Amino acid sequence: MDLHEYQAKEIFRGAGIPVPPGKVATTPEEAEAFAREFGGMVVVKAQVHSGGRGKAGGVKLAKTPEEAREHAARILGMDIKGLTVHKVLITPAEDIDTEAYVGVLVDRNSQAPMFMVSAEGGVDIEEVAHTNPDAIRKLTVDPRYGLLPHQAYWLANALYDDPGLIRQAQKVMGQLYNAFVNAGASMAEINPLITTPGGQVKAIDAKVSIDDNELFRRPEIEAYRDTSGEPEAETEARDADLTFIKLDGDVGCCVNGAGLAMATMDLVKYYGGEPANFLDIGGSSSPEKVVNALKIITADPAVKVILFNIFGGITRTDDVANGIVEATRNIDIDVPIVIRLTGTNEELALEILKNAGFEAYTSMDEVVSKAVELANRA
Amino acid sequence: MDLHEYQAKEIFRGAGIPVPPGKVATTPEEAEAFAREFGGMVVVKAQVHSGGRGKAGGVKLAKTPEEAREHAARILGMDIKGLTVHKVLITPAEDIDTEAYVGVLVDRNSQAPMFMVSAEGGVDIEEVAHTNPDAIRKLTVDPRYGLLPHQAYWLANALYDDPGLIRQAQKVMGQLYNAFVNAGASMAEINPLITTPGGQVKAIDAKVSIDDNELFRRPEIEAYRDTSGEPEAETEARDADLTFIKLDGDVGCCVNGAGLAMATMDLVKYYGGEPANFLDIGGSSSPEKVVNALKIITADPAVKVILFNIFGGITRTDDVANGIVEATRNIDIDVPIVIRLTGTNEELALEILKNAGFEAYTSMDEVVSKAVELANRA
Amino acid sequence: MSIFIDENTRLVVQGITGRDGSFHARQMMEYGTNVVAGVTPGKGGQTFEGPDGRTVPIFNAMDEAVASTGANTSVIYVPPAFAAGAVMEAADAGIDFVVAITEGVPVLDMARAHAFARDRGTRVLGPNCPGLISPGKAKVGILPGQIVAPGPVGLVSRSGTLTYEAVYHLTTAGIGQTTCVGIGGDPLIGTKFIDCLAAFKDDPDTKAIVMIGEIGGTDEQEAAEYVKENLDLPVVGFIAGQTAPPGRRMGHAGAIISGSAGTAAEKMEAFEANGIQVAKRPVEIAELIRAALQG
Amino acid sequence: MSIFIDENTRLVVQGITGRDGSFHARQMMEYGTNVVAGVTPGKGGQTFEGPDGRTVPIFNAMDEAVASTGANTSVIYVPPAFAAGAVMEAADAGIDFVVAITEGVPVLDMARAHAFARDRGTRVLGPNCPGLISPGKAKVGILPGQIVAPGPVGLVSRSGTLTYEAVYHLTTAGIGQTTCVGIGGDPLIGTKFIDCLAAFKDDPDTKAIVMIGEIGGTDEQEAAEYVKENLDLPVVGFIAGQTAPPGRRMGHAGAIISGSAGTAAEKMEAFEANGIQVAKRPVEIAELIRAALQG
Repeated sequence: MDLHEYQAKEIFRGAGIPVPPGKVATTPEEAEAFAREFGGMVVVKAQVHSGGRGKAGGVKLAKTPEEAREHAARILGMDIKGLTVHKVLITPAEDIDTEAYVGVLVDRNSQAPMFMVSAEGGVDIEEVAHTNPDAIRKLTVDPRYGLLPHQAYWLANALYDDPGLIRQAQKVMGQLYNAFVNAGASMAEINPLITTPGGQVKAIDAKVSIDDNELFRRPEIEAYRDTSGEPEAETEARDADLTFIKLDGDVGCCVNGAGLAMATMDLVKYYGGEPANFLDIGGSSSPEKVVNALKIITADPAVKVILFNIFGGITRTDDVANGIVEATRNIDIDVPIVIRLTGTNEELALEILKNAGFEAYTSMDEVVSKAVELANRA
Repeated sequence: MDLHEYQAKEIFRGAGIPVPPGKVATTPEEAEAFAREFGGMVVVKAQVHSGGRGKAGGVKLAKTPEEAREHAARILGMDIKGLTVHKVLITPAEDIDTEAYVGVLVDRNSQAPMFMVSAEGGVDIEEVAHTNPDAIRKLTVDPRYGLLPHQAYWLANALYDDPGLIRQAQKVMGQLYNAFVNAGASMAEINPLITTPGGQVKAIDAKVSIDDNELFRRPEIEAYRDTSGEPEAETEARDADLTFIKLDGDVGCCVNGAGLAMATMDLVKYYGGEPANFLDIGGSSSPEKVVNALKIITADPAVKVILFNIFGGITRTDDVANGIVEATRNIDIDVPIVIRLTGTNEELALEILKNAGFEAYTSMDEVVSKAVELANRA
Repeated sequence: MSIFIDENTRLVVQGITGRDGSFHARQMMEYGTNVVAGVTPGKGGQTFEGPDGRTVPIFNAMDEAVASTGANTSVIYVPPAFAAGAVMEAADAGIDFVVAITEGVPVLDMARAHAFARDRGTRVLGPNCPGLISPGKAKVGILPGQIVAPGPVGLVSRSGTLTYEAVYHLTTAGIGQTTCVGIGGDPLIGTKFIDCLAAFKDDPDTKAIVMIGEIGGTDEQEAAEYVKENLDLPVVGFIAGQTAPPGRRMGHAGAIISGSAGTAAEKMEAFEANGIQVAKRPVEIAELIRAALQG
Repeated sequence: MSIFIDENTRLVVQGITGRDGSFHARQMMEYGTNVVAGVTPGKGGQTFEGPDGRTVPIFNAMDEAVASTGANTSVIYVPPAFAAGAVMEAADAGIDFVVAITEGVPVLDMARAHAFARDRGTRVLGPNCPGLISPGKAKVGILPGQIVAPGPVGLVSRSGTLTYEAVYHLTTAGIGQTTCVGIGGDPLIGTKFIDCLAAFKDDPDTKAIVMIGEIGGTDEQEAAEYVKENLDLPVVGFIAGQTAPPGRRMGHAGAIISGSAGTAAEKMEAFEANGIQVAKRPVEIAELIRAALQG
C-alpha cells in the first residue's frame, strides 16, 4: 500500500527524522490559511499515489497566501496519471544547498533490506542508476543485526564530506531504517534529502510503501488507506478479497491464479485483443467470489465479452461452474460470456455449463481466441 | 542496580505481563487505606534490596485493613540483612493453584541471555538447581533473533500441561524477554508465576537487576534508584565514582584496581586481620579521588588503620603520592596510614611520602602485615 | 530420480488440524507421500485421521515430532502471522527441507526466517508457493497429483495454476516429469530458479527443463545466465505478464514491474540470449520440449 | 614466540584522538608496537603525532584504515555507548583481532557484538580489559611495558593491576614472559581463559602458565578441567576475592558471587583437583613458577 507524502512524513517525524512542518488542505481557502500561518514562501504539493507529480504540474511554489490559494485551486481536482487529486500539502519552502537521495527497500537477492543512497538527489533514482550507477552506494542490512552505526556512517559518507553533515545524515539513516521496520514497509525513500545554507540536513519529500502483509498487525497504518483517488472497482475488489487491476481493453478476464491470469491477458493480446482487466479470483472459487468478480467486470462499460479461464487443481471445477451459473442468475449481463474450465471434475463442469447455455471450452487457446473474436465483432 | 519488587512490577506491567495491582505505602495508615481500597485479603511486602524477605518476617498476609496497618507498622523500619525497610507494597492476596519459576539472565558461557524455568516455583531456584537440576529447563536466546515463538512455547511447556495455561505462559515468556531487553536488565525473574483456580497465569513476585552500564541511556530507570536502605558511605562512593563496599573489619583499604583490591583484602585476612571495606579508586588516581576515598574510609568508626596499596602501571605513583599528601592535609585523620606504592616513578613517590612523614613500603606483603599489626594493636 | 522430495521424504504437516492443513494432509497421503507427523500446539497426543483408515500422530511442537518420527521435511499451512515462526521452528528442529505454503507472510518476517534457516543449513521453499511434486514418489504442498506423470522433464515455476497448465500439456503430450517445483510469487523466497536448476543438473533422470517465470525482479535473468554457463540440458522458458502495466502488483507480491526493471520483454530477451527457447503461449511449452527431447 | 600479537601485528587505534586513545597510542608506539592507523569519524585525513616525530594517519572509518594500511589488529578506546559498534566495525572491516579496552559497555550490546564477531571469525579480547603484551615484540592496550621481560611464562588474568603485581614479581625474579593477557572483568568477554590456554599450548616457547582468576562465574573451573585434559605444562593459579561477600559486585561487573556459585574457595578447589598449583598470596606466584620451571 502506497502512502501519501504527508502520511510518510508523519511516520518519518515519529522516527525523529528532521522533516519541515506541513498541513494538508482539501480546499483552496484552507491552503491560503495554512500558507498565511506558516508565513513566507510555501510549496503546494498534490497528494496522490503517483510519481511524476512535479512534471504534471502538481507541485508549485507560492510567494504569497493568495498565490497558494490559486495553486491549490488549480491542483485540487487535477488528474495525474488517472488519479484525481483530493488533497494538497502546504509546507514552507526551504533554502536548498544540495539534494541527495536516500532509500531503503526489500532486496530479493540478499533477502534483506537494502539501502541505496546517492549524492545526486532530487531526480529519479532509476535515471541515476541508468546513467551514472557509480553515483549510487548500496548496502545490504543484515536483518539479524539491523543497521549498524558504522554502516550508517558509510552511507552518510557517500553524500557529504563535511563531518557535521555526515553526522546528521548518519542519524537519519538509522532513523529511516527504524521507520522502515516499524512501519512494516517494503520501501521508504527520502528524495531529496537536502542541506540548507545553514548546514541543516532535512527530508523535504517522503515516499513509503507498506507491505500489505503487515497491515493486519498495524491498524494505525491501515487507517492511512486513501482510496479516493483509485478506480472504484479496485476498491470494491479489495473489499471482496479479489485482486483486480483495471486496464484499457475490452476483454473482461476472470482467472484463478495470478500467473495464469497474466498468461491469459498475454494470450488475449497474442490473438489481437486487449484485456480490460487483471482479475485473480484466488484458490477457493466460492459462488460469492464469482458473483463479486462478475459485478466488478460488468461495471466497466468498455467490456464487450467476459472470459473465464479456470484450471481446477485442488479446486473442483464443478463448484466453479455452479458458481458461474448461480452468479449469472442474479446479475443482468448483456455481453457474451465464454468459459474455459479444465482439471478436476471437468466433464461434470462442462455439462453444468452447457445445460445453462454457456459456451464452454477445455483449451485455453480456443477460449481466448473466441473471446477476442467476440470482442472485435461487437 | 537492583530494583524493588514494586518497580520491577511496573516494568512488567508495561510489557503486558499479568501482574496483580499494588500500591506502595510508607506509613501504616497508608497501608490500611490501600488495603481498604483493594478490599479482601492483602499481602504486605517489605520493599528492600535483599533476598529472604519472607524468612525475615517482611511479607505478611492481612485479613483486614486494620491487620494490614499492624503488619506495616511492624515491617516499616525493620532491618533485613543490614538494610532498613522504608516502603511496603500492598497487593491483593491471590488464590494459588500452582507456583512456577521463570527467570532470564545474561549467561557468560553462551554470551547471550538465558532463560531458566521450573515448575517448582516459589522457592529459591538455586535450591532447586542443587537438589533437582532436572526440574529446571534452560534455553539460550540468540541475541540476533530474540526469543522465538517456538522457544517460548518450549519453555511454557515445561511448566504446564494444559494448553490454555501453556498459551498464557508462552506469552509471558515473550513479554519477560522484551522487558529484560528494553530495561537493559542483567536479570529478570518471576517467582512465583502462579496459576489461579480460575485458570489464570499471574506474576505475583518480581525481581529485576539492571546492568549499571545501561543506566546512562535509561534515565527513567536510573530514577528508580533508591539509596535509602543502603549504607551512606556506598552512596557517597558511587557519587564520587568510586567502587566501595562496606565490610565488618577494621583495616580500611584503598587500592587501585578491583582485582588487586580483592587480593589486598585477602592478604589482610591471611595476616590475621579483617578488611573494613573494598575500595577501588580506579585507574586515574586524581588527588580529588584520593580525598573522597579517605573521607569515606575514615567515616567508618571501626577503621583502626588505613592501608594504601597502589601499583602504578600507566598511573604515575608520584601523582598518587602527591594526592595522598594533599588529601591528608585537608582531612583530620586520627588513625595510622600505611602506604605501599610501586611501579612507575616509585622512587620519586616514596621520597614524597617519606618527606611528608608517612610509612611507605614497596612490598604488598610487608605493608599488609604492618597494617594488620597496627589494627590489632590499636 | 527427482529433486528435494522422493520416497525417502518423511513429512511433518505444520498446522495439520487447520482447514487447509487437514485437507492437504489427506491429499498428500492419498498421493502416497509419507506423512509421519502433524504439529498443532495444544493438540499434542491427538491423532489425525487420514484416508483409508490411516492415522498420523499429532505433536505440540516440531522438536517432539522430529524426535519421535525421524521426520526430515515439513510443510507449513499455519496463518500468515505465525508462518515465519513455523519456518524457524522447523529449522531449529533439524528439518532439512521446509515448504511454506502460507500466503500473505510479512516480508520482513521472512527476511529473518530465511537468515535463520540459512544459519542452520535448512532449505526453504516458498513462502506463498504451491509446493512440489515428484510424480509417483511424493507430493508436498497443494499441486494436484492427477495432472502429473513420471518422466524426464524438470519443471520450475513462480506460478501455481499456470504451472498446472504447463504440466497438463506435458502430461497429455505423453511427457512426464522428474519433479515439478512451484517456487512461489513472493519477493523473498527461499529457493530460487537457480537452486532448482542446480538440483536438476545433478539429477541424471532430468533430460530437459521447463522454467516458468513472470514479471518482477531479476531471478529469471540470473537463471538464464546460469543455464548458459552450467547446463547442457535443453531448457524451455515462458514468462507471464507481457501485458502487465508498470508499478502495479499483479497478484503475487513479487510480480511487479518497478520502473523499467523486471519486464517480461527483458526476461524473454535474457532467455533467448542465453540459449533458452521461449514459448510464446503456454501450449508451446510442451511442443518445444517435445522437439528438444527428440532433437 | 608469543600469542595473539607479535612483530607482525599491524595495529589500528579506534578512538585515537580521544584522551585515553592518544595517550596509549603513544605508549604503544614507544614500546615498539607497529601502530599503522588511527580512526576517529570526522577526523579522517588528519595525522596523529606519535613519539620521536613519528606520525600515524587518521581515517574516518575502519574499512578505509584497513584498505590503506593492511591493518590486522585493532584496539578500542571509544566511549562505552559506541564500543560495541566499534567492535562490529572492526570485525566488518576484516580485522582478525580486536582488543576492547573500554570499561562500562552495556552487556547486551556486547552479546550482539560478540555474535557479530563470531559470525566473521574475529577474535575479541575484552571489553573492559587491560589488553596484552608480548614482551619485546608488541603491546596492545594499557599494560605497562616496563614491568615485563621476554621469557618462558604465559600469563592470563581477569584483573589489571593484580596482573602487574604478578608480572612484577616474575620479572624481578628473573622470569620473563611470552605473552601476558588481561582478559577483562566483564560478564561477557570475547576471549576466555581456555582460549588463552589453547593458544599457549600451541606456542613452543611457553614453558609454564600463570592463571589469575577472581570470584564470579565458572570460567576458572572450566579452565582447570581444560588444563588437566589438554596441557602438559605446569600451571600456577591464583584467585582474588576469598574474603568477598556474596551478592556484591566487587568492582568488575563479572566479579560477583551469586548464591553459592563462583566463590574463590570453589575455584581454588577446582584448581587443586586438576593439578594446578594454587598460590595463596600474589608473591607466591613467582615462587611456584620458579620451582615449576626448575622441576
